[in-house]
Amino acid sequence: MEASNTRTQTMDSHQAMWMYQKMSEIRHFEDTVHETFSKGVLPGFVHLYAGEEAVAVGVCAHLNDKDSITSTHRGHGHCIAKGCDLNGMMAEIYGKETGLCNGKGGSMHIADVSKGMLGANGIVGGGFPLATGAGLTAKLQDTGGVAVCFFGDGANNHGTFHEGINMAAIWNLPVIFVAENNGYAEATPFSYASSCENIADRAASYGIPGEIVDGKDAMAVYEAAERAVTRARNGEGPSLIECKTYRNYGHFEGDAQKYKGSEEREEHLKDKDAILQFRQYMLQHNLSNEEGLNKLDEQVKASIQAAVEFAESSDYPDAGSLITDVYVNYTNTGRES
Amino acid sequence: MEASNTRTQTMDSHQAMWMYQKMSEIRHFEDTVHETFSKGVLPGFVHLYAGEEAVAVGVCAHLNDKDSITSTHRGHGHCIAKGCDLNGMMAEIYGKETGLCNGKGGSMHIADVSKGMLGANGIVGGGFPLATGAGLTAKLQDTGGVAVCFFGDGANNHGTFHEGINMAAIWNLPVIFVAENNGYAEATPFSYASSCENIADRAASYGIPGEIVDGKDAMAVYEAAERAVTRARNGEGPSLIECKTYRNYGHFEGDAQKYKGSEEREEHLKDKDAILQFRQYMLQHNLSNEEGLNKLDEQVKASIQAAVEFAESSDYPDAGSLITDVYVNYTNTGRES
Amino acid sequence: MGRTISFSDAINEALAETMRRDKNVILMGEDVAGGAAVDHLQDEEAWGGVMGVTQGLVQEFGRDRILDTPIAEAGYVGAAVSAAATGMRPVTELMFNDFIGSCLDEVMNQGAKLRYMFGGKAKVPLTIRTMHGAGFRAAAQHSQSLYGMFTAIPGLKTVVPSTPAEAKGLLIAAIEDDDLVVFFEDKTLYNMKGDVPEGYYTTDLGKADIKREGSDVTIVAIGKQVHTALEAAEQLAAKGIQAEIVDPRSLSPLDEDTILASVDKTNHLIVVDEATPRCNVATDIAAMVADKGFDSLDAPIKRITAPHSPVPFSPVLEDLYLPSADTIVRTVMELTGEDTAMTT
Amino acid sequence: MGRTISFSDAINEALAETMRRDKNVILMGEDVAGGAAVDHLQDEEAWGGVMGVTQGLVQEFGRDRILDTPIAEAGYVGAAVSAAATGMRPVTELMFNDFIGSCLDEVMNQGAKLRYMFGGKAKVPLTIRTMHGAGFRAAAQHSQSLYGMFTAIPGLKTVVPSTPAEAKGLLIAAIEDDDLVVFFEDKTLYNMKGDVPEGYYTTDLGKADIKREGSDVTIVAIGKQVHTALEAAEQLAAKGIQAEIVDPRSLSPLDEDTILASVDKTNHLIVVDEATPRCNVATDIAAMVADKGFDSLDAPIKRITAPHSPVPFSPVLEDLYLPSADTIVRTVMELTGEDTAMTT
Ligand SMILES: Cc1ncc(C[n+]2csc(CCOP(=O)(O)OP(=O)(O)O)c2C)c(N)n1
Ligand SMILES: Cc1ncc(C[n+]2csc(CCOP(=O)(O)OP(=O)(O)O)c2C)c(N)n1
Ligand SMILES: [Mg+2]
Ligand SMILES: [Mg+2]
Repeated sequence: MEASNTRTQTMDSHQAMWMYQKMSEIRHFEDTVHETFSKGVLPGFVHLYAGEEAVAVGVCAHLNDKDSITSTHRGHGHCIAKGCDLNGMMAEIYGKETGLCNGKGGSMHIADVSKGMLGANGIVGGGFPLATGAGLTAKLQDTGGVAVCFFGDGANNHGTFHEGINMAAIWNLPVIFVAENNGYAEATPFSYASSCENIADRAASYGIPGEIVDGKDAMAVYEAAERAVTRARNGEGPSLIECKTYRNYGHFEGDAQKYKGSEEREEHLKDKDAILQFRQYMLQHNLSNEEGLNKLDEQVKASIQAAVEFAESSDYPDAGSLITDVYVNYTNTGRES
Repeated sequence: MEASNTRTQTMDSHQAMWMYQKMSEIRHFEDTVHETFSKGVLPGFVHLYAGEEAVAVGVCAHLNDKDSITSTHRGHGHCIAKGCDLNGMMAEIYGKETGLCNGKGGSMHIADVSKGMLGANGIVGGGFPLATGAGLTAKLQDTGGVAVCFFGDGANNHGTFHEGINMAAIWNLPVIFVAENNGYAEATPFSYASSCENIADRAASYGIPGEIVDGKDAMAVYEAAERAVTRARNGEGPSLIECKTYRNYGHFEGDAQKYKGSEEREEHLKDKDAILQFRQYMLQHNLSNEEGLNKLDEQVKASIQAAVEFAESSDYPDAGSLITDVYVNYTNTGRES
Repeated sequence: MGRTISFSDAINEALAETMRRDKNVILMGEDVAGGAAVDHLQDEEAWGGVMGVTQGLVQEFGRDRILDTPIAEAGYVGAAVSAAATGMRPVTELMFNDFIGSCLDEVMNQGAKLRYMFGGKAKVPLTIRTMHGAGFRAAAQHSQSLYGMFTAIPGLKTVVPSTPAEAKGLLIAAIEDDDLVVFFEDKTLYNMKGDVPEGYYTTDLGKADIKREGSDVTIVAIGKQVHTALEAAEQLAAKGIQAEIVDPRSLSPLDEDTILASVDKTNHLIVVDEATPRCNVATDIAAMVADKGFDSLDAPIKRITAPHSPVPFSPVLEDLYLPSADTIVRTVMELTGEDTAMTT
Repeated sequence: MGRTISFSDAINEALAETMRRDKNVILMGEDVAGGAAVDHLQDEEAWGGVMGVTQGLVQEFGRDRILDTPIAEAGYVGAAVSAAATGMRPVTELMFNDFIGSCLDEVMNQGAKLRYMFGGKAKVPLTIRTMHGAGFRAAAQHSQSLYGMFTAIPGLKTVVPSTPAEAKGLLIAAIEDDDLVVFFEDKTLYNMKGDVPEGYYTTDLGKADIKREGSDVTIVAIGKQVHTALEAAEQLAAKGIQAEIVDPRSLSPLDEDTILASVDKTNHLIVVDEATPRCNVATDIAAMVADKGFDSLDAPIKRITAPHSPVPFSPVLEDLYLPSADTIVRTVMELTGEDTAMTT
């Protein structure tokens, strides 16, 4: 295991402001969805990323549109960090035709392939092989790109974890496996379901570096990701980074969260809050000031508000689209009467 | 990794004779099937266990009928070591109604559940969850039994390896995972397909002991299995034992084996031969003598010859059995005209 | 009788009844209890499944028999297959039937084939409970109805209940059955209330139920679509057309006789199924009747199904995706138009 | 024309042709080259697949494009899905279609649904080659014909060729197609010889082929069963019955028009498929005709399939398991008895 707590560098203000903005966007986006959902406006299952912002943002800070990411059922944060349009995201969650997937995918399937965001995924563990495949394309086409697989502590026990990482390792592919260990898979604790102490320990099975970082510390994630992305871009193969984090809300909207300890909850929602910590860091290192950050927060809030308005005022997809997009070059006539 | 080369004990003559007999049965059974297959008498895919005898026998020496084993496509050796009837096995390979599965299973599906032999398996990796389930029964019904999962180096990269072992570990089940690392999965070398140096190294991912033994050395396997079985029977949970071994024949009958090195082949078929080595060991430790072992070999040969005759003189299943045994309590009428 | 409980509670009761009678019955799945090994959690606070269907069972039966599993469908379904073959009688929960993609081998190649491959010398008394169905806004990977895929597999049985009382009786029968049974629960039916007898009873597998008698057209409908068909039947009755609604309840084995007898009476068949249209249960039933009931038929066999597409997320599209009473009425009118014109 | 090669070599040529034309075409699978990273192994000694179908490709295209994979079907099929979505055009080999149990999720929930879930903003130009079929004495887990399961899945196409020439043309078309195509190869056909054009050509997906014209009965047959049907047709011709043999070639999309036109001519339909009988391709085609071609039919639609059981190992049982020309002849005679009596 490599050491991960030695701060090797500070960050320039531009990068820090970008990270702060993205984290703030995620937080406000999710808080807003939470509220809207509780009013019964939003359809379906919604899994919120609030609390885990530092992970998606700390990693995606190193990526560009040529790089791919795979995501999970808890995908809004990854989308935002990878640069997906907020209006298109919100409209997708509302099931509107202006959504990123024209309303056909919904929260669990938001994607923007043009931005290298290969989709939230309703299947736990679905991302491992997909990230490996994106890494294969990068290698075979020599694009210089990398692929990142975000996955949960629950997914770490799925067979695809083993298959995907082993393949990335033997083929030395530019893939970074980022564990978001928030302590629970639904209501099941990580410590119960997993026979390892840390997910990063399992990296040894594949002969790749495994690093544990405080996933509430955006700088720690940023630095670990930098090492892994550099490694990958240099053709040195895959890495695994385990980010210890926490989700502020329940597994999905409607979860009473009785399985969570009240102390841990308190602690994570306050002292350990990723955005507060990063804000502190920026102020300490003069990367911005209170005023600048407050202003940014206001702008972010406004953009989320605008996204809600955009979504609400958009139309639902029209009936004809029910049977389009099933095939590229074959008309799906269906068979129903 | 625990040390495995310190010989802690010798064996009594009775146990040694049993082991020698089973190894000899396996070798002669497989050599006979090899010959018969090459004459075009036998149908289907046949995967021979010759060369790996010390593994199945060294492990099964510790098991009784209450203990279960799961096997692979290369299952004849496991069957014999677990006490399956040679006549019934041979007849099954011929597809006769006197076969252990009434001719319906064939080489890849020989089973005798009454002996705790839960079946050869045509699906690589199929055994991991099954062994875990048999271990679960043993634990819940408090039978005192253990379950053993034999698997190949190729199977070690399948997702079920990860899922099955993790579950056995978190539930502390009496399961022993025995890797038969013969260096190849079909024509693909272990070292190419696996990102670990040893399969046993992967035990660490599950917090269970992982031990490497010379799979050509029946005593080494016997002793490692004893540790693991004792552990399991004492409620201390699963173990993984990796046996480094070699298959004398091709992946299946018809394989030209060009991928094998000629030196390694030579070496394994001669000096490293498991049966020769064990014979040597028995003679050195006065567990038998030349005459006794030769006599045993002759008896074994005769029993295999008898099995062939039994199989050849048996009838094929009758037509009606085509559609029986699909369900327990529902007549399968089928729908064909 | 007279006692009204939900579909979800009926299933819960079926599990409790069988677990009380046979200590080899255990329940395995993701969060079937929930919060395993969380010290401060009281049993009554445990999830009891993602939809709360198994809530409370852990209080009575404890965590040794209500086993939370890792997210490892191949692992725990495979373990359940072999636990069944070695003497247990497990009920395992595949949370959404869509997740069969992670464990098809354990169901198709191991669980369903073991008995046959072993020449009848083994049995797999395993029940797999699983959620299916669209209408929950759960999108493409959580809304499929995949019983057709399972019905195609020899060696296992499939059951799709449409009412709380039947859900209970069929589930008890499934658990007590010595074969692998896959039991489908429509997530949008869980809150449906109905009269459910107390205590232990079974409803036979392989027997269809006539949910409404009628003489003009036979409508075979699966699961929730039984209710859509009943709604359509009311509208049709107002137009003087009497539809007979047949609910197969188990798809494998299929009660061919009841379906054929009904078609023999009505001379018209429509199959209503919300699954996708190809190589599925609606085609299966249609083909069976086009063979064995051909001479009874006065008109083409119509199938009302989902279109050949994944389930869309957008509520407006998902509503269109599902069969509707209107479509059924229109189809029946087209099919029997002449007959009824003559009748009235 | 005039050049005779095997079914297996025809597939090999299809792969070579497409790989020459498009460098994004790669081949992935277990031992598709064989002996990866074995120093002493010469390329020409490499397996080229468990049946030798891809033998020689590694010599021309090298190990970067003929990729041996670990035994990790979910891993490499999933990787192929996403490689396809990110710009490659992979051909991945699922050695036996029976192994779909290890990777159904990657095919059904990822590969086939991606385009729809993403609102049309992605495509998955992936071809999965896979072996199917009984008769090889390969027993229950290596002998299934599972194209029905795939045909049921919206978002992917299925192809089952019956001759070497078509295997080549259809495979090239499949690889060049921008959708996920699952391409089924009957392992017992690999040695079959036939005229195969040299060089590049495609055979359209979605077009059935009439393998024999006839006026008395339509026999739709899948894959190898086309040949069983042709054999039966010869016997029938000797009795004065002219069977028309329709080979759908692709099951999804299905060329309904050709089938319906044939039934309209012959008024009789038999579907011959060696897959199991329920919720499968034979029921699918029968149901389609019982709806859209009902008025053309003079008799029940018969299906000749395997029984509802796993594939037995014993050669005598396996031979009984498969449809036979005799069964077809007998069924046709029963079906058309009267008609032909009148005709002659
Ligand atoms: C294959 C599969 N099994 C089960 C589920 C149901 N499910 C959805 S999310 C979830 C928990 C995932 O936990 P984790 O990986 O830790 O991610 P987190 O929700 O904590 O972000 C489960 C069991 C699923 N979607 N897919
Ligand atoms: C899921 C699955 N994938 C692929 C195969 C085809 N196959 C049969 S045996 C084999 C190689 C197995 O190698 P290993 O596990 O090392 O066992 P060995 O043959 O060396 O004993 C393969 C790829 C299979 N039977 N099942
Ligand atoms: Mg988690
Ligand atoms: Mg091997």
